[in-house]
Formats: sequence, C-alpha cells, structure tokens
Amino acid sequence: MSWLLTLPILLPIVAAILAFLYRRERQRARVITIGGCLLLLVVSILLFLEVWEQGVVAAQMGSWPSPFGITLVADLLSAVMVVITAITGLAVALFALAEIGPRREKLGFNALFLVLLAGVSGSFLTGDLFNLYVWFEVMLIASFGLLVMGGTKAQLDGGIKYVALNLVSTVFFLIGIGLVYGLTGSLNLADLHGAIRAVENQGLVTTLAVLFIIAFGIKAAIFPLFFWLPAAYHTPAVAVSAVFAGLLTKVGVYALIRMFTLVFTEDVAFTHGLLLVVAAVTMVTGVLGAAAQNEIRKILSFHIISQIGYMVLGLALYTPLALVGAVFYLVHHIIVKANLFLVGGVARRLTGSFELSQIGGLYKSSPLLGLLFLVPAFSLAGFPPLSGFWAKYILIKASLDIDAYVVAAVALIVGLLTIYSMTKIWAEVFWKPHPEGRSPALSQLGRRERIAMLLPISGLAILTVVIGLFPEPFVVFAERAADQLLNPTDYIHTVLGKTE
Amino acid sequence: MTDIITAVLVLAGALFALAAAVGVLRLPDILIRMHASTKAGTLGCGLILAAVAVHFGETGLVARSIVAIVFILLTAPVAGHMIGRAAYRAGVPLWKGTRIDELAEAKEQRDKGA
Amino acid sequence: MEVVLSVLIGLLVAASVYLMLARNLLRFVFGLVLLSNAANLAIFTAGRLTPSVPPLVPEGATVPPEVVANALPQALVLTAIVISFGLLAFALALLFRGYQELGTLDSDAMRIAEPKPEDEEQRKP
Amino acid sequence: MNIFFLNTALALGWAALMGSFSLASLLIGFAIGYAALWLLRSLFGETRYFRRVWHALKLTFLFLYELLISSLQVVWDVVTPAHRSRPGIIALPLDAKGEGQIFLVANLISLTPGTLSLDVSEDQKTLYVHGMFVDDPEALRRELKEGMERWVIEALE
Amino acid sequence: MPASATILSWAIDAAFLMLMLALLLAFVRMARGPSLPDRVVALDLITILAVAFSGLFAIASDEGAYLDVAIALALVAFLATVAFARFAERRRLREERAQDQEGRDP
Amino acid sequence: MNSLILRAATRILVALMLLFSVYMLLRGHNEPGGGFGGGLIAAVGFALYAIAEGTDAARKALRLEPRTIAMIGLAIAAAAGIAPVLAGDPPFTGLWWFIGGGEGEKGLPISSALVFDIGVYLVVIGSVLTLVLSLEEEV
Amino acid sequence: MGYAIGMQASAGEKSEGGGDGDGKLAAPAAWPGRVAWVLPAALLLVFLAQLPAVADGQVVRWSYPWVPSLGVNLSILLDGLSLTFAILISGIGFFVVLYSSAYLAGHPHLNRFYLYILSFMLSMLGLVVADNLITLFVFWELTTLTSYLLIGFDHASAKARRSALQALLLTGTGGLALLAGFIILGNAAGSYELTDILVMGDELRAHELYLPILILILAGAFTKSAQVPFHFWLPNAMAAPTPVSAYLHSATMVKAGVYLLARMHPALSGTEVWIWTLTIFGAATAVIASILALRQTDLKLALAYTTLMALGTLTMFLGAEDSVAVAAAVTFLVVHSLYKAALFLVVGIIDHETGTREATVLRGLARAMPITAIAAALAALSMAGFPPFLGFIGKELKYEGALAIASEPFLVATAAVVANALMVAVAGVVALRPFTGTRASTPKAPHEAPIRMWIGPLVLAVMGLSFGLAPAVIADAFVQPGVTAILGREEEIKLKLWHGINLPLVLSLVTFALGVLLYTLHRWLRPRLIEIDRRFPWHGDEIWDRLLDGLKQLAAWQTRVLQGGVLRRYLFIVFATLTLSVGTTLLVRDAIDLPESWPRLRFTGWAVVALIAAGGLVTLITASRLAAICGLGAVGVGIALLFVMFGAPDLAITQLLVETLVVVLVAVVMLRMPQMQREARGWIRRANAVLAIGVGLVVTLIMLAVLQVPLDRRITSYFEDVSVPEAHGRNIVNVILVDFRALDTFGEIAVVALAALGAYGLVRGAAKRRRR
Ligand code: NA
Ligand code: NA
Repeated sequence: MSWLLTLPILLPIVAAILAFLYRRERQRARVITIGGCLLLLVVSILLFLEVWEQGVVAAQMGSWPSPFGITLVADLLSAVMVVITAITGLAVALFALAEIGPRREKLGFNALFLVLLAGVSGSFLTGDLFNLYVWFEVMLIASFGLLVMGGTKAQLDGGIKYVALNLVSTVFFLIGIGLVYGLTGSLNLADLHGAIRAVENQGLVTTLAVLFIIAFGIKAAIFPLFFWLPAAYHTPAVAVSAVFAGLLTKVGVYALIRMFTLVFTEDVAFTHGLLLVVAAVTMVTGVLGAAAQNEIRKILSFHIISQIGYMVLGLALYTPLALVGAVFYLVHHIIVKANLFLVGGVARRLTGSFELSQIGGLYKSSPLLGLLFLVPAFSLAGFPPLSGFWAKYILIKASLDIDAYVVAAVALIVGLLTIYSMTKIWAEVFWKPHPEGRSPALSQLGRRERIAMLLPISGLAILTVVIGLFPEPFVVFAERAADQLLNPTDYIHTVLGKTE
Repeated sequence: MTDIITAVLVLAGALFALAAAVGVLRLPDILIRMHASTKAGTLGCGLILAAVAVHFGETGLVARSIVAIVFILLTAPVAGHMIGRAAYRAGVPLWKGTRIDELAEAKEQRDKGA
Repeated sequence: MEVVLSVLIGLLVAASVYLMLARNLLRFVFGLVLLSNAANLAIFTAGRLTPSVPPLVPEGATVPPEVVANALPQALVLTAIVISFGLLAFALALLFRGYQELGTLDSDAMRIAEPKPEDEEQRKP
Repeated sequence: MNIFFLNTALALGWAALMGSFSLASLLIGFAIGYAALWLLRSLFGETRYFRRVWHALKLTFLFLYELLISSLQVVWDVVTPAHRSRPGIIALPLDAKGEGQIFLVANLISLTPGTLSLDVSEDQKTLYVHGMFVDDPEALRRELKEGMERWVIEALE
Repeated sequence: MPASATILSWAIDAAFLMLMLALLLAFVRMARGPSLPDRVVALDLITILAVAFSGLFAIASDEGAYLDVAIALALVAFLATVAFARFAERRRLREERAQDQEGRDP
Repeated sequence: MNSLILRAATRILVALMLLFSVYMLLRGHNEPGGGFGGGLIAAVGFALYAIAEGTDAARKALRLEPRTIAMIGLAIAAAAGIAPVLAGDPPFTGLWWFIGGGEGEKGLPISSALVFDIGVYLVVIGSVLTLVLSLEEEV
Repeated sequence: MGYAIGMQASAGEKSEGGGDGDGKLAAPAAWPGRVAWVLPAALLLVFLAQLPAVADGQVVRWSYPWVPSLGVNLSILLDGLSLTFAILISGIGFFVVLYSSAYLAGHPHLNRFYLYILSFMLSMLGLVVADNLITLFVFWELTTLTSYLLIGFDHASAKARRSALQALLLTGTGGLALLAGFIILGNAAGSYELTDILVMGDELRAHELYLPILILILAGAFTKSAQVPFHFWLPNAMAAPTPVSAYLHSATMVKAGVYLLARMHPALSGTEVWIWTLTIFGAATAVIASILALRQTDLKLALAYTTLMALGTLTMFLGAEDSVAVAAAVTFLVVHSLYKAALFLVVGIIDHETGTREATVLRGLARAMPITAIAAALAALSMAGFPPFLGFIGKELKYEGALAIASEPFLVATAAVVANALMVAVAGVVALRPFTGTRASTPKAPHEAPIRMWIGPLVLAVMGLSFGLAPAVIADAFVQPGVTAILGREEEIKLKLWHGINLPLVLSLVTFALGVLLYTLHRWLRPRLIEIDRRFPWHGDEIWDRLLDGLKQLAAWQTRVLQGGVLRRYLFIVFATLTLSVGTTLLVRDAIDLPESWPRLRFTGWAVVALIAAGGLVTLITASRLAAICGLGAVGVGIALLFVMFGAPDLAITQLLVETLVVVLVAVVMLRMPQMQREARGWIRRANAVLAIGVGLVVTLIMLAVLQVPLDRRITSYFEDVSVPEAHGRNIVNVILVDFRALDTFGEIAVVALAALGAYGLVRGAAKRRRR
C-alpha cells in the first residue's frame, strides 16, 4: 500500500534521473520520459482504484506513526488529481517529442519535466503541511527551469515576474506554516483538523486562514494575485505552457480546497465568504483580461484565471453540490486547458505565430485541427454536451440552490464571455483566411511529428467528449470525493489511525 | 586551574578582537586597517579557540580547536593579502602619510618597458 | 526573547518588502534574501526559544538530559534555508541572463513579455 | 619523509600501548619516538629530518611570539590617540623558492609586526610588503630576510 | 560555585561584552566603507568575530557542539573574502575598460 | 585567479575542507553536521579551488560533471528511500546493520539513513558546483 | 449588397487561397451527398408513423437515465406539439438537404456542410422531443453551436464571421438565462422532467420565484426567436448559404423559442406578466419587422424580416389562453414553415441561376424558370393569405383568435392586420415582381434549376394549397393535438376555409386592400422607410457594436490597470492585498493578543538583534550594492549567532555556509551588472514605505499573538524519546532530516538539484547559442 502512495512521487524522479544521465542518447532519454509518464499513469490508476474500493488510504513514511512522521494520503480528490496529472504529463510529453529540440533536451528538459510531475503528485498526495511546502517548491523550481529554458527575451522577462511573485508566495506560505506550527504544535493536516479547533484564539486561526488564502491564492492565480500567470505563460515552449496551464494553478486550488475543507472550517462565514467574493471577481477579471488579448496563449492564460474563479466558487459555496462542481471542474479544466495550449501550439507551428492578426486559414485545409480545437474550446466555454457544461452546470445549480444569485449570474455571464474569446480564436485562426494567403495544412508536418502532436490532442479531446457524453460516473465520483471533503472523518481516522 | 587559564585566554582574546575592531574603525587607510584586522583579529580569535581547547580538554574538541586555529592562521593572512592587493589594484587611495611605494615604481618601470 | 524577535522579524519583513518594491531587481533580490531570513527566523521563533542547549543526546544516554531546544523547527528551518538557497541561486542566474538579454535591471523597463499597448501597435505590420 | 611516518607510527604504537588515543598520549608518543629515532639517527644515513623538526618547532614558537608582539603593537596603535605610523610599500627580493616557501614567508610576514604581504611579482622573485614603520626601507628588507624568510627556508629545506 | 568558576563566568561576560562592542565597531566600518575593500575587511572581521563568539559560546554553555560552528565558519568565511576581493579587483579591470564610476562606492 | 599566495594556500585549505566535510557527513547523525553541512563545505572547497586554479582545473579535479554528481546523489537518496520497500517496510524506513556488534556494543552502524545522507551530500556538492562553475565560466 | 453565398463563397476562396492548397481541396468525396438525405427521410417516416397515435391523444414517452445523480435524463416526450415540430423539422430538412446537394455542388466544404446541417437537424429534433429541461437545454445549445458553424459557413467573409458571432453570443446570452431559469424552475418543481412540470402550473405560478423563472426563460426564448429588441441578429444571419436560411432562420431554429413558449404554456402561462410580455413583445416584433421588410431590396433579407414578423405573431398569440388564439398560432406555425421554406429556396434558386437577389433588377424570370415561378406563386399566395390556401385559413384563425383574446383584442388585431397587409406587399415584391414583367439583365443568364432544387419548394408550396383545400388533415393531425399540448387540456379544434361573413373576413378584406396599396406604393415607400430607419436612434446592430466595443474598452482598461506589465506594481498589489486582508481579519476577528510584559534580555541578545537590524537597515538605505550585500552578510551572521544562542548549531552552520555561497554567487554575478540606480522619490516611495511597515506590523502582531499560546511540544517530545533507541542517532535534528522527515529532505535535495539544472540550462543554453 505505502509504495503505491509513494510511487507517483518517486517514479518520475527516478525517471528524471535516468533521463538526465542518458541525456546524450536522445532516443533512450525520450523512451525513459514517455515510459516514466506511462508508468505514472498506470500507478496512479492503480492508486485511484485502491482508493475507490478502500476509501481513504494513507502511508507513514519511515514507519513513524502519525502525526510524528510524514503521512502520504490519498482520498478520491488526491487520487484523481494524480491520475489527471499523469494523463496531462503523458500527453504533454508526447507533444514535447515533436516540439522540444535536442538542445533543450540535452539541457535537461526531460528531467525538469518529470520532476515537475513529481512535485505536482507530491503536492496532491502529502498529508503534511510542511511537506506540501516542499513539493510546492519542487514543482516551482522545475517550473522555473522549464519556463526560461531557451532564454528568449520574452521568456526572461516573463520568467523574472513569474519567479518574483511566486517566491513571494512561497515565503509567505512558509511563514504561515511556522505560525501554524507555533499555534498548534503540529504539521499533520489530519491532526491539525483537531488541533486548530482546540485553539482558544479562534480569531487568530481565522487570520492565519486568510494568510493561507493569500499564499495559496498566488499559486492558484486568484484576483488580485494572478499577475505572474499572464506575464509568463505565453512565453515558453508550448509543451511547457500546456503542462503549466493544466497543472500548476490547480495545485494551488487543490491546496485551498484541502486546507479549507480539512483545517480551516471553523469560521466558514468569514473565510469562505471572502473566497466567494474573490471567486466572483476572479472570474470576471480573468475573462475580461482575455477579451483584451489578441494572442492565442495570452487569451488562454487569462482564461485560466477566470476558470480558477469557478473552482474557488465551488469551494467557497461549501455545499456538497458545490464541492462536486469544484472537483468536476478541476478534472475537466486540466484536460481541456492543457489541450487548448497544445492545439494553439500546432496552430502556431502551421501558421507561424500566436498573434491572431498574423495567422489564419486553418479551417480550410486543417479541418481535423479545427475539430480538435472546437472540442476543448467549447468545452471550456461550457457548451453542452462537453465536459465543461456539466462542470459549469453543477456550479451554477449549486449557487442557485443556496440563493447565491449574484455569483450564479457572474458565472453565467463569464461563460458567455468565454464563448466570446474562444470564438475569437476560432474566427481569427481557423475561419479567417491567412493574411499571407497560405493554406496551412497538417500535411506540412512530418509523419512522426504529426503523430506526436495529434495523438495527445486527440486523446484529450476524446476524454473531454467522453466526460461530456457520459458524465454520470464522473459525477458519482465527484460526489463521493466531495463527500470525503465535507466529512473528513474518514480521512482523519485513516491518517491518525484511531476510531472514536 | 583550567578555569583561570580559560578566563585569561578568553579575556585576552576578546581584548585583541576588540582592538582589531577599533583598529579597523579608526586607522587611516585600508592597508593600515588590515594590519589590525589580520594580526589582532587572528590572535584574538585564536586565543578564544585555545580557551575552548583548554576548557574542554577532551581529545576530539582539542583536536578540532587546533584545526580551527591552524585554519585561521592559514587563511587570515591570505585574506589580508587578497584584500590588500585588490584594494591596491583597485586604486583605493592610501593615507597621505605613506612614504614609499615600490610596487607603483615597479609597475611604472614595467609599463615603460612595455 | 520571542517578543523581541517578533519585532525584529517584523522589521526585517518591512525592510524586505520595501526593497522588493524597488525598480532595481538587485534590490528585489536583496529583499528576497532578507525575507527568507525573516521567514526562517519566524519558524524558529514559533517553535519557541530554549537558550544554549542544542537537541543532542549525550553519548550513552537514550534521551536528552533536560529541556533542550525544539528540534523540529530547526529541521524545518534547515530545509527551508537550503530550499531558499536553491531558489535564490536560480533567481540570480535568471537576473544575470535577464540583464544580458534585456540590457537592464530596471523592472519597469522590462516590457518584452507584456509590451505597452503603444509598443504593441508599432509592432503590428 | 619516511622517518616522519616512522615517527608517527611510533606515536600511534605508544598510544596503543597506553590504551588511549588521546591527543596528549599521541603527542607524548611522538616526542618519545622522536627521541628514540634521534638516538638511532646513524641508521638513516644522511637526513635533515631531525633538524627540520627542530626548525619547524622553532619557527612555530618564533612566529607565535611575533604574532603576539604585532598584536600588542596594534593594541598600542589603536589606544594611542594620534596616528603616528610611517607606512610604505617595499619590494622584498625573495630567496625562498617554490609556492610552499613563498606562501609561508608571505603569511608569516603578514602575521608579524608592522608588515603585511601585498603581492608577489609574476616572476615569483619579489614580494611586495606594506610596512607600518618604513623609516628605512633597506633596514626593513634586511630584517625580514634575516628573520622570517631564513627561518622558513631552514624549516622547509 | 568555586571562585575560579565565578572568575570564568565573569570573564566570559566581559569577553562577550568586548566581542559585541567589536562587532558594533566593525559594523560601523562596514556600513561606512568608503571603498569596497574597506567593507570587505570589516565583513571579514565580523566573521572572525563570529568565530570567536561561537567559541566563546561553547565555553559559556559548556557545549562543545558550538565549536563546530566556529570551524565551519572559519572554513568558509575565507571563500567569501576571496570572492569579494576578486570582485573588487576584476571590477576595477572591467571598469578601466568601461569607464564606470563604481571605483569608489559612495 | 592569478595569485601565488592564494594558490599555495588553496592546496592545503581544500584538502582540509574536504577532510572536514567527510568528517561532518559521517558523524552528522550524532553531532552537528550531516549531508548538508558536509556537502556545503566540500562545495565551498571546490569553489575555492575553482577561484584559485580556474574552473577547468576544478572540473578536472571533480572528474564527473557536477550536474551528474547531483543526479547521482539524488539517485542514491532515492535508492535509500526505496530500499526499505524491498524489505517490506514503508519507504524511507531506516534499515540498520551493526557490523561487528556484540554484547552491549552495537558495533559500527551502517544504515540506509547514512546512505541517504551521502546522497544529500553529493546533491549539495553537485548542485552548488554546477551553479558556481557555470556562472563563473559565463561571467 | 454582395452577400456572398454558396458558389460565390467558393469562388471567393479560390481568389484568396493563393493557389497552393486548392488542388487538394477542390473535390470532396461525393458519397456523403448521395446519402445525406436518407437520414431526414428516415426520421420523417419515423415521426409520421407516430402521427396517428399522437393525433389520437396519446403521448409517446421514453426515458433513459443519463446523469441520474443530477436528475438529468435522456427522456422523450412526443405529444401533439413536439411531433408537429419534429415532422416539420425532418420534412423540411429532407428537402433542404436535397436542395443543398445541387445548390452547393462542387463546394469544397460540402461534406462539412452536410455534417453541420444534419447535426443541426438532430439537435433541433432533440430539442423538441426532450422531456427533460436540462436535456432540452443541451440540444438548445447544440442548435446554437451548429447554427454558428452554418452562419459562418462562408468563413472567408468577415461579415459572415461577424454575423455568426453575433447570433452565437446573442442566443448564447439567452441560453444562459434559460439555463438559470431551468435550474430554478427545476428547483421549484422538484423535477426536471417536463411531464412533471407541465402539470404543476398552479403551484409554479404561485411560487415565489415564478417571476425570475419566467423572465429568464423568456429571455432565452425571445433571443432565440429574435423578438424585438433582439431581432437584429436574424437578418445578419442571412450571411449563411440560402438553404441554411431556409431551414434555420425560417422553419426551425428561430421557432425553438416559440416552441419553448408553447411548451411552457401549461406551466407558466396565464399570469398578467406572461400575457402582457408576450403580447407586447410579439406585437412590436410583428409590426416593426413588417415595416423593415418592405424596406429591403435584397429578396432574402425581405424574407428574413417577414420571418421576424411571423415570429412576433406567434409569440403574440402564445400570450393568450384562449384556444382559438393558440390554434391560430399552431396553424400559422405550420403555414409559415411551408411557405417560408419554399420562398427561401426559391430565392436561392433565383440567386443561384441569375447571380443576384436584388429585387430592383430581377424581372420576368417566369419564362426562363417556369416551375420555380409556379412554386413561388403558390407559396406567395399562401403567404399573402389568399383563399383557398392554408395561409388564408391561418390568417382567418389569427383574426378570430385576436378578437377572442380577452385582455387586449384591439391591439392584437391591429398588429395582426398591419403585419398581414405588409406580408401581402412583401409577397408581391418577393414572388410576383421577379417573375413578371420584362427581363432585365442579370449577372448570369437564368434557366431552370435542376430538379433537386425545385422539387422542395414546389412540394412545400403545393402542400400549402392542398392543406388549404383539406384543412381537416391539418386540424386533426397537428392543430388539435398541438393546442391540446400547449394548453394542457383537451381542445376540439376545427379548421374551415369558409366561416361565413364575419369580422375576421372583413379584416381579411381590409388586409388585402391595404396590402395591394402597399405593394403598389412600395417603391415610393422604400426610400422613405429607409430614411425613417436611418433616423431611428436605436439600432440593435449598432448597439451591439457599441456593446462589443465597450466590452473591449473595459477589458483593455482593466488590463492596463491590473496587468500593466510592471513588476513592482504587481508586487505592490500583492503586498497590499496581504496587508489589508490579513490586517483586517486581525482586527475584526479580535485576534491581536499582546504580551503583558517585555522580557529582560542579556546584552548579547540585544547586541545580536541590533546587528541584524543594523544590517537590514544598511541594506535598506544604502545606494551601494556592495554595502547592501555586506549588510545582508551581517544579517546572516547575526541570525547564525541567534541560532547559536538558542541551541541550534546545525542551523548556524548551514546558515553560515549558505550565506557565504550566496555572497560568492552574488559577487560572481554582479561583475556583469551595472550599479544600482537611485530609486524615484515622491509619493510612490512613501506609499511603498507605508505598505512595507504595514506588512511588517501584521507579521509582528500575528507572531506575538501566536506566541501567547503555549506550544504543544508532543511531536518534538516523541522525536526526543525515540531518536536514540529507534533511529539510532543522537543529533535529533539530523535524525529528523534523514529519518523522521526524510521525505522533506528528499524533496529538498530535488529542489537544489533542479535549481542547479535549471540555472545551468539558463546560463549555458545562452552560451551555446552565442558561440554558434
Ligand atoms: Na545535519
Ligand atoms: Na525512516
């Protein structure tokens, strides 16, 4: 059992080490990378099945009992996030085969990429606050390296802002951890659930909760802390921005969900109320930001922010259905957003730019790419019967169920503006003729390149459609996951190993 | 007895250290200040480390104290040399009372030759 | 002592925030170093202070003799120090390359990734 | 240097006999071993080992003494109100050969009163020294050559 | 407490006081400069004083572990000084080429 | 850096530093020190070497590329973490062997924790030197 | 006007394509065209097969649990209403597909066209047969999506793209409102199944959320069915190929809103709000659209406006409770679908054959294209409401229904008369003038279209005549079951051609007279109407543009303010947010807890604290970066000394080592960097200072409050107890690092290794590039 929980972290790191040591043998390094991602997927699915059947599972690193040693723990949310991480990782790694050249591979792209996955998995699986910090940092440093690899001016400029703001978040997270420890004497999340309630000065607990909202909020890119994201996400290699877009902010959202369902749940009116306001403003500012952009990746980047608002909304409403929505949204969004970046990458490859004004003409000669764009784009916009519709629908219903009409309206309007941006891309990149009269076609790509690019995109698109057409199992899953979040007794008992 | 020796060493060491600091603050130019820091500072620190050796008297600690003292004796003058040379080469002005500069003369001659 | 250190931490944080808000990125880095130090000190202080007695078990004993300093925050701070070193080293390399490519350390002038609207207009054909 | 290893082995043997590897017993063992080897010196043929150990000891103590003096001078200098030094930089022609000797000379000069090694010329033949009291450069040069440099050469050759 | 121990504890206090005073003075020089090597000398002295402080603390707390701090510091402080000195020297060389103004830190 | 005095000093100092770093590594479990401290001191030693003798000499002295050292260190640490799984324990469980232990005496301890710390040591050396050398060569 | 359609689109593509990819694209596979019509035909048969049973009053239901956890089922409800729609959709769909195969023959994207239009048809069918609100909504949105692709089918034209977007966003807006309305309705009813909801009319009308539900659902219906003021998207949507317009924008999609109103009738109708809203919006739409229709010279646009008129009329009548009014609506629905589809297709033929749709140049086509002329005449007569066409019956019924409407018979009747009169005129303009008179020159020489094109309009037009002659067929098959479904009660409806002389007949005569007058005057009227329209202050289209511009400006403004590209502004906002939110929480949650007394401190403590503070201060205020670094060094040393003083030798060692390495790295890097410039003075600096103090203050206050709580040391105690016996290490810190919390350490060394790897890639990556 314990190995199953540890492997999603150790496996990518071991693969990273091997890929690095074999970096001069390009083929072998690539095989190791893809193989590592595949294995990660297998392991994560096994873990998910285990959690699905057994309920929450936990493992004590070093055999030291909780809350003394570090606990790795998977409930359904963690497990599914690891699965999605593996899926995204595999898809992006495949895409990277066609995109990342030998120079960046030799500089350690594969190792950085794999360790990024390890950091993300670690963040999802750890049951310890400080250990979460560590995995955050692993993820962060890998993302730093990936972001600026290649070293163009834009990358460096964006990278500086990205690094600066993320480091600030990191330090405040660290301070927060210190304060939580100083207040409760514990770092184990399950243990903190009780310890935080035992604190007399609950006002102080709320204050710390707000500090964590800020620290995780920067990672999650909520309003008004998201600046690092649009500053940087359009600058690196497409594979890199795709994996960032899919996973990084979601780790922040995950951390918010974890902390604000397991630890900080005593002053819900205040903390979750704050989150609700933040969620609404985040949705709006994100989508408006996108409306102002005319570059594919910039548009998509701002949409990440607005979508984060939806997920936070699910947490902020703090009802069973709302959490179902948040979980569903997380899963859906990662798949869709990563895929949109990948499609954008292919579009750039074929047309030569990300700037809407400089490209076009894909509809005519690359209908398949058009379809592969439409699926995630309209899913993102919440069109039925794609995955995004159900995600949005659940959240709106959850809002309306508790008479939160304003946020429901905001969520709806933001959905509309999302359509606006997605169709802007569609109209400019696909429908509009290419300004230089070219007819970019997929046949321009070599066979292997085409497979490496289209296979992951198609796979993710099919997944989107499958979730859209057969949402029931996913909803059932999300309901169970949400139930585990709202009633963390299982989690706590599994970790602390006692029954009351 | 060891306590008394320790006390003396400690006091002497601290005194030299203080003298070094006063020198570094008060003396007129960088090279002269370095005399203070290199000599008095090293001795002060060395004496306190010697006090550690005396105070504990255990083999491991005594050996480590000696290692530390040796290390300081090895490094302090090198550091002085490095800083002094850098200061000189960087053209940090010397005190007005400086009487003779054979290094500058040598450099001049070299430059002429070149 | 904890009280004094709390105030000191506040001062360090204030100084670092002020530095980080500067235009010059070197100042930002200095601020970051200070902030990391403040954070480490905060964790250390939050674990409460025990004068002079390190968390070492004497040879032959099975438990530390008396009240010793709290070992856990020390381990956390140690980890944090090393991590922030890694991050800082990377930030320095980034700054170095950034200056090489962008020719400035003035963050206000770094407008490649997010150009001013008027610049963007000019860039268009 | 074989004899040095022999001497060290004797020290270790002594410590083993005494059942204590404390520093004191090792030092005593070394001293006793030194004495024994000195007595048997004819066995080793032509060797400078015994002299060198002696010179090294002499160097160490002389150096420590000089360091103390120089530090006291600093103390004196800083506690007296007016600054009365007459500094200057002089070139010291070197007889010491090789990095090791030059390094030791330079270091010792730095740690002794009134002088601080600044630089070594590229041909390794001149050491530039900053002196605090350079009334007579020639006298200072002579003093340094006769003192520290000679002691070092003695100890290392 | 035997008299010698009293004397020792008194001596340690006095030594601490002197070290702290020394630290303060060195700090003033460091802050005032004016040249880079001046600051480096001061910083070098500060680290030397920290070595002494650690040693002294080892005696004061009767805890040998602090000696290791002193050793580690003694080992590495040298590197910082060398790096700084090299910086000052190399910068000068660069500036002779670039006609920069940083030769004297204000 | 072109300084005879520094070069000569470095010979001795680096040897001392490396010695001390191994000493810190090995006794870290019982006294202050350990993989970090040890690794950092060794790295400082090599950095000094690089400054005094040039980066090429430092690279030659290291033999392996520093990045490779770091990765090998990471691999060793990972192996120490995973090894207990083979023994049926959770990852990172300490495995201990006491060589030559008898009555009362535990003997010389060899443990997965030590192996782990060696991994830490190598990672620190490799990483710090990667940073120092690559920056040094660029500037 | 130059609305590019079908063939023009492909010609346009050839000109802009630059030639390189065209060879590959020119010939799509032919087989989809040969089988595409099979699907609508088969569906038509399936639905027709249901007709007897449904006409008999039965309701076909079928349900499959789709997302049961969310109460969403794929359930089908086939009653009179939905079957009427289903038959119209599949029937007209069949003709349109057939027509398209000739109309778009050779178009490079013909197969995509089939895909879109068949998808649209399926979505539309799904919409009308759905028995579940959410399922209905799913199909509703799918029609929006497929129509977006169809309107933009001529994708190279900017106008088509704009129209597609406009239709998408406008109907999308309504769709979102509809979703909210459905969710609230579902909550109010406790079910999403229409079958359940439709019998709960009384409860729903009494529900406290009735009004929001109604408004939201009406918003959906009105935008989809292009009611004033949302009408402007529909004429713009004529950018689509003509078969699309015929199908979507006359017969089917725009009627989705009408369908929804009819569907919701049993549940929501009968209230004042319902009646007045539908009547007023419907009447306004009908009248305004009729006037706008006469203004047009583009035949297709003229038809588009008459479609608006029809939609307004239908809405108006659905506002009523009276069975005759509702019967009028259902009848007119069928009538309109038949003639309007036929006329659109005719216009398509004209366009296809002559190359223009301009009413001003089209004359005397009857000889060249006789069958088309017959179809046009039949359809136009039905449209104008001449007996014995079904259109006449529909119109009579409208007047009868209008007069039967209890609340506002005069308004409704007047609106109906005006609209119908205009319809007569437009019928003349569209179907009479082009075929009569003497030929004028057209871009292409006209001749009769292939059978696949004229068969559709002809059959539809003939049906308009035959159903007029045998109205009972329509009445029994569609109208009566439809009315029953709409009103939710059994109704007996009989359609007759001849009612005797009554008020409706008089109104009919007035209509004809007025219509003929308008037709004769239409060329005189047209410039005046255009002038009036031009002076009219609010044009939906312009408002739309202004809205979009406003959105863009708002977006640009927000981006300038928030995401201005300046790092320190980002940081300022982040720090300010931190201070304000955390500080406010501290205050409002009463969390501040200051210690009572200040502890006494030994001078060493004070001195070290002073060293740290002074080092920080130097770093803060100095203009020299070297001094700043030295200040940092002093801070580092000071903190190491603190670690020494409080029992943390391991920490002190690490701190010093790391500090040294940082200094070394900084010194290396700084060689290549310029000196720090002075920071700007002034208010920014003061604001920064205030903020910095704020952050520091907040941190200190929280620290102090935390320290007031006694620390629970159980975890450390455990470590102290087991460190030696179980983990065999006496340095507890090290044991934590390599054993108790080894996973932390593992992650940490991964960070360090990756930092090195990343920095190496950064530094060396550039080096290699430069060397190249
Ligand atoms: Na350690
Ligand atoms: Na363990």
